[in-house]
Amino acid sequence: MNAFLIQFLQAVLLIVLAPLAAGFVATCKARLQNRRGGGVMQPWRNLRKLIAKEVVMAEHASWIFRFAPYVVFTATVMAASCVPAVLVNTPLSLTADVIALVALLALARFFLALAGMDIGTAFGGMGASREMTFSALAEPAMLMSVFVLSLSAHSTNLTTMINHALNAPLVLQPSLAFALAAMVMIAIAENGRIPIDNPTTHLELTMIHEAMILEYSGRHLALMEWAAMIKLLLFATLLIDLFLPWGMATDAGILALTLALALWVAKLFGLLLMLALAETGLAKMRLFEAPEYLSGAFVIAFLGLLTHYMLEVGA
Amino acid sequence: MTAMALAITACGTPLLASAIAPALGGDARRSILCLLLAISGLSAMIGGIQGLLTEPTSLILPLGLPWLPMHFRVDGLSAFFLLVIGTLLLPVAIYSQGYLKGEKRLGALAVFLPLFVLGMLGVVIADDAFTFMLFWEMMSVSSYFLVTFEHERLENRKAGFIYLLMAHLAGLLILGGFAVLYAASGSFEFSVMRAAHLFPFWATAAFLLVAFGFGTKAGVVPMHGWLPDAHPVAPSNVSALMSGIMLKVAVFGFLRVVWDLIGPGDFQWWWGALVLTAGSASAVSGVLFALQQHDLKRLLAYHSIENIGIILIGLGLGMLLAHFGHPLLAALGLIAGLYHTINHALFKGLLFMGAGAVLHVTGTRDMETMGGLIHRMPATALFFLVACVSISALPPFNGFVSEWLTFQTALMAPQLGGALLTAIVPFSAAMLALAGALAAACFVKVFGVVFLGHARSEHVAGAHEVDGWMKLGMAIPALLCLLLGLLPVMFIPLMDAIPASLLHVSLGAHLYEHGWLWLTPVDATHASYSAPVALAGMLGVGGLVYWWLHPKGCRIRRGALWSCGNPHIHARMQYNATAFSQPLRRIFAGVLRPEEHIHVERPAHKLLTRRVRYTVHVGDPAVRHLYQPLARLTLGLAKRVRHEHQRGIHAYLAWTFATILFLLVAFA
Amino acid sequence: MNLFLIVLFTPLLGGLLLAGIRHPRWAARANIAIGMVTFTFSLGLAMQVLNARGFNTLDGWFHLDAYNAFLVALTAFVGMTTAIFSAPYMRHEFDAGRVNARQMRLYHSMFQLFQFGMLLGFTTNNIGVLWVSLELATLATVLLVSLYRTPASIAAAWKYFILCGMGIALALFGTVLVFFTSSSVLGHGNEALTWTLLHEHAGALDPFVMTIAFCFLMVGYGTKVGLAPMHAWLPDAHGEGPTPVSAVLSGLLLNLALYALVRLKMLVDGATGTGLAGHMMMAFGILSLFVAAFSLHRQRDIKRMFSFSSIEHMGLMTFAFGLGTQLAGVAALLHMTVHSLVKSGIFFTVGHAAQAMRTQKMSEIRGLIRHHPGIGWGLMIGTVAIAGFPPFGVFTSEFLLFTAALESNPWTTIPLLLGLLIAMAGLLRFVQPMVYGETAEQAVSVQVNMLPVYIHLALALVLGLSIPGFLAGWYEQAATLIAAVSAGGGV
Amino acid sequence: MSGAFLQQLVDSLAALMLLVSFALLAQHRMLSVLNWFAAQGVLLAVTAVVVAYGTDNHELYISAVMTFLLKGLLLPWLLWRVIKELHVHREVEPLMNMPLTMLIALAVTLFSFHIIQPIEKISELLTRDSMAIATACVLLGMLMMITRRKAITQVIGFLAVENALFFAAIGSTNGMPLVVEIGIAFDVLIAALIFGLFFFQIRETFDSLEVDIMQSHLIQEDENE
Repeated sequence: MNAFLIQFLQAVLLIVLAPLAAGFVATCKARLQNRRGGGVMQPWRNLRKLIAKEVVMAEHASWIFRFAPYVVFTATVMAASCVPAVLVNTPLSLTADVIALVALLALARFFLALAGMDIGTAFGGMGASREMTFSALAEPAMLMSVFVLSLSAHSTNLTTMINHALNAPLVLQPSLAFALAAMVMIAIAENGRIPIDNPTTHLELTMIHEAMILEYSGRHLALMEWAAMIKLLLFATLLIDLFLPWGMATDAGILALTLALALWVAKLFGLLLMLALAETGLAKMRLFEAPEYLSGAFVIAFLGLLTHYMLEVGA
Repeated sequence: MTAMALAITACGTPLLASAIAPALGGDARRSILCLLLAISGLSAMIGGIQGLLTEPTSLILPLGLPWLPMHFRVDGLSAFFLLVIGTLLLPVAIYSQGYLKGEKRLGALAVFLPLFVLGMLGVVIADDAFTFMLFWEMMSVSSYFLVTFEHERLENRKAGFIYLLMAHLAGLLILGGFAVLYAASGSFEFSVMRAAHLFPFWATAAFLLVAFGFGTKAGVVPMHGWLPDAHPVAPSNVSALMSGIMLKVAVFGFLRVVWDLIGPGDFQWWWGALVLTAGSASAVSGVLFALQQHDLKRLLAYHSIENIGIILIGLGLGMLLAHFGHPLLAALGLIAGLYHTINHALFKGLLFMGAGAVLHVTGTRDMETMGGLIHRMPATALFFLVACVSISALPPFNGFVSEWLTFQTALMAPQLGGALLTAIVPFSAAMLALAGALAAACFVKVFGVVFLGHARSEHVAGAHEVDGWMKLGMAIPALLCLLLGLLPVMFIPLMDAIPASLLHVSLGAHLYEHGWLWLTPVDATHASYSAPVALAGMLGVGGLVYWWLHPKGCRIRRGALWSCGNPHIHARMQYNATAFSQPLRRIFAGVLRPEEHIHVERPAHKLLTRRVRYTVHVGDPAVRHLYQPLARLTLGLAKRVRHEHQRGIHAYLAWTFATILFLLVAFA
Repeated sequence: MNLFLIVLFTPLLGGLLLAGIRHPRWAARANIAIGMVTFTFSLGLAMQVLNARGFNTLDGWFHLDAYNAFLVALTAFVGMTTAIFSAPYMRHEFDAGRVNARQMRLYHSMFQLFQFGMLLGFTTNNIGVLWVSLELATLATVLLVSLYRTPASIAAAWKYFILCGMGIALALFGTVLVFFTSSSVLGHGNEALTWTLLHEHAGALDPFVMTIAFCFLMVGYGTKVGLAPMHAWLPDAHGEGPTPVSAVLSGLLLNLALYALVRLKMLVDGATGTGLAGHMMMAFGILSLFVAAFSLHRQRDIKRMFSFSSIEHMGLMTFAFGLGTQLAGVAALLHMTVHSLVKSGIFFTVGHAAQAMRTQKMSEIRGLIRHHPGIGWGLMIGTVAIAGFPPFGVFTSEFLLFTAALESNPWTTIPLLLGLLIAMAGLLRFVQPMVYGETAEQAVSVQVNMLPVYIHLALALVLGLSIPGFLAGWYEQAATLIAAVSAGGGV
Repeated sequence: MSGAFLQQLVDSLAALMLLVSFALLAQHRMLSVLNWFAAQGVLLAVTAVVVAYGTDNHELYISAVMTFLLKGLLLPWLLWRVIKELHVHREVEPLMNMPLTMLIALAVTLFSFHIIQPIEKISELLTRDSMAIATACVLLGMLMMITRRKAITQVIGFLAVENALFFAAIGSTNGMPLVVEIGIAFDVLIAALIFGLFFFQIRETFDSLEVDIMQSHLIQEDENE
């Protein structure tokens, strides 16, 4: 029961913190570019405004268009709530292992793309096409890098994997380095950040994510945006869980939990700050360089896998 | 009734149908045909379930060769495939009742469709080589007549020709495999073949023969060239059966001979590797080529290749693990493959039925002319969407479960043999992931282009919803897709009889140690997945959000599209199928080798462009690099032989003369 | 015994009788009647033989055993159905003015004389007489092939005559050689040519002479079997003669030649005690299979194409007999039966098709199913059957042949497989466009009699699904008879 | 007469037979071909008589008479009439030039001797040596069929082969049983008649007895797919 409560709170925490995280990144970028920026709360304000607004929908947009935001949002939330943020051994982690997690995100993307196709403009189709193309390359790479870890942990269950990482003696595993690199690259791509996509652009020819939700408005748009933010936070948490889980609470004691919470937030700050720095430093790459980028990620992950077999298991 | 009795009923009813249906006329013929097929499907289904739950039962009919009567046997494996066949046959039969309405000349269909079904059922329950081959070839040849059903079209005839040719090749290879087993065991009966011990050489020979035989029939790369031509041109209810079941019968044959008759004991390490590689290749290339199609049914046919590949990945992993002595994991791989078999039967059947419905009302298979059908045919769209989600391996539907199991098998595989093998296993997993993701992309394209957006032509704009029979026919598999996705824990124990008989292990206990909600292949700390919880969670969250976001009196205003200020935007501006797949075409140009032509009309001045037409054609490398060269070679030799027959009588006399001299020299 | 006399002499007398009947229509009916009589009695005879397990009659001049008795029945049956088929067919030719009344008379009487030659050849116990009867059958068919008196038909008949004459001469020389060695064992009388005696004393014959003799016999009778490279006469003879003649040529005459070859092979095997003769036959079989298979891919004339298919199947049977095992024997005999049935059935259909489309050019035959479903489906099903698809008997025999080959000579299965595939492709590529699609415009409606076709296909179907016990017993008796000697041949 | 003498007699007849076969092969003019053919027939009859006398096998007398009538008189006469009717006295121009044909013929003869020699050891008949010659004659007859263009010469070649066979029968095995002999003779007769029939048909359809002209009607040019 206690565990279930914590699980619930943790999920809510993720959902609520997501806009703040996004806001934080935006503000950091603004500061780095010598702007004042909208402040950390700005995404929240946007969401509230959007939710209040009425919905304008393209004529002949079908029920898919109205249905998609809810699917996208719920799937993302479901995925997020399966990821242990503070407490390692959460009951829901039984529900979906890493693969299922990826699949849930894929489900969200599937409907996102359909929604893009539904309105029947060139932009929607273009966005959908590109989104699915890149994700088709990103997903295997993501799974590969996860496999590296799950192979050493002999499990795809997040809890088990974290425990394995926690209990494992601190040896330098080259495979982990590969996996981490790949995972980071994928995380950037999956969240449509620079250098793959620019969440703030509205330049028709370059946008991907924006192109699909171009026709959305009001609460639908809010849900879409929110889902995107949750996704960002989700990936950050995932990275933390898999690669630097130290300090996570293994039992549901208050002290451990608070400590874990504090550590988690700290790690988040670190990660997001790095993201902001990267986005400020880098320029968006041309559309057809993205495949090279992603296949690079895939190759790295696969190398990680091989090194795991050759160096760590084999030896 | 026992499983065997039901199976025989399932075989008998089609025979009856093919006997009496041609005699009748008009609607009576159609109704009888569909009714009998439905009965057959139903009894096959029940018989399958019974067979899975009970002990194997055998039957001997005094037919066939005098010293070799026909042996039939329903064991776990055949029972499972009975179930697969029945599960799709029943809805297809119902669907056909609507689909065949207004079909003028039903004659050939009424004869050969039941025979086709009979062939498949017979193969599954056959218990000796002769009976197996008899029904196998019956299946092939009757399906050939179904492929060439609309024989006025040249493409259909060509497709039929290649199809029957490859089917014959497959048949002969399989026959060769059986011949090897016969030579080793001295009997045609499976029971004896099963018992006989094979020398590695003969085992390998048999394996290669049947692997290529069944592989050809199942459309495994690179022998798949016939499949994308043959499946689309058949009537859609037939395509559903061909893609949904017939390919599975080939998988069954593979399991029966390699896993059952030869037996895991005789596996060589590279057999599994071979199957695994073939599977990965099929999975990826199948979906890659599917992405480039704009003929709806052809696209689906390519996806059959992909899914067969996925099934083979599972089986190949199983073979590897079985060889290296991990029967439990091998069983998991086997189960994964089998589970994907039934899943694919369901959603591919559903997809073809949906495509059939679209074809039925719009009269075209060309996606470029479709669009916006979700408004005209809402029910069809819904069922089609279910199938799309399932085949894209997305939770909470069934496709995901089987792919998830396959992933688990790959991940739990300990280090096997040398570096090559070690690399192959995770690589196949990666290929599986790639295939899954690409499939998702492809079905976004399909559903988006066919059902969403604006109609791209008038006759599509004037489409209407199909009748109740067809809807019902599509509803059943759609429902089953969801059920199999939600409650795998209920279904997988059913299949436990198969690994029990083939590998002498049982997953049983592990599967639901965490209760019926959680599917835990080996144990919960390894991995677990619970679709019900996930779905419940999503519904809960969704409900909350909806309730929260919909205050009273909030309404939705419909507005025009944003069109960059362009006053009028029309359907041609939408992304069509070709456009959607353009990025992937560009990325994988090395594999696909697209032939692109850009044709620009500039009547007046080279700056005044009136129209630019972009056409792209993606040929199948199997046809280009395997089929055509062989055909050329044969024709070349034929020409030479023919030339020899154009001589005068003296030449022929000289031949005889030379022959006798030669013989005398040789033997005296 | 007297049954046998009736069976043997009904065709002879019938032939003479028919030579006298002037009215074509009556002649046709008489022809059918004679065929029926022959067939009914041959059935009785077959039963007799089956129970008696083979006996000599007419003081050893004739020998009936499991092997030839069923061939007699088969011959009589196909002869009858062909007669039934030829009635409407030849009437159409007559009305179309291709043949006059005199030629009709010639046709009918020669038809029965041919039957006589066949039956004589199957039943005689004297390899000399065997040769004579084969020659007789050949001469009769030569006249039948040239029936139309068109340049092509005469040329074909000439080719047939010369090539087979040469071949048959070689066969005779082979027979002389056999006599040469046997006469030193059995004296200079008929005994030295009596098959049963030779069979008993096979061991005493000089192996070397028998080998050389078999070289000649192989080429000689091989020519009549239509084995490559002596097959050149066969397509033209089939292509230019009247269709009923093509049917009996493919369905029966080739069988007789192969029968003779096998009979003599049994002697040679007995003498040499090696599988040499068998290997020779296997080689010729495979060669013919391939020549035919490739030839099937480039044809213009429908009847020529199917005659090449006959060469292919003759090659298969020769190969099977060459294997010499019991299983192979059963396969070969079964194949002989179903091939005779199916192939003659196909030729019936082809005849009607050619009449309906007013041409034998395959490029001009289109849309048979549309034009006349009976003909169209008949041709399609027939092709499927002959290509070795179940549930027809050809499949069964090829199945057995395959396993037999793999048991004794595994590597031969590879060329077999290839050849069958190529041949099937060749057949289908031409048949499909003829059967399917829209009907060619020059098509005319003809009065057809598809009954014989359906009977033949139905029988082939029965043989494919379940072989009646007595027939199976028959095959086994015959196969053991054939294999018994060659079993010594270390196969 | 002593066996040895008969032996030599038969052998010399055999030698003559071989000679005649060569002569047949070497002829240019149609009529002389015919004459040599007739000579061959007579030679056969004589051989039959000699062998019959030597082995006092009375059946052989009958077949000797039969041979004389059929092959010595009837067939040549038939062919002679055909030639008269159809005016084909013209030179027959062979496919291969004479010297080459002769060389091949020699080679074939040697070959058959080489093959058949071992056989003859096993026979105790006084006539066994002739087997090799008979074989040679058969092959020479075939060679003639192959190298000649005219239908008639082909037929003569065919009949020459028959003669050689008959010679083999009587010469080396003291004759086949009478029934078989009669059967064979009967077949040959019918064959000859049919040949005769054909000549006229061929002549009236193709107004030539050139085999190749006739056969050209069977050559089907390919359509190219």
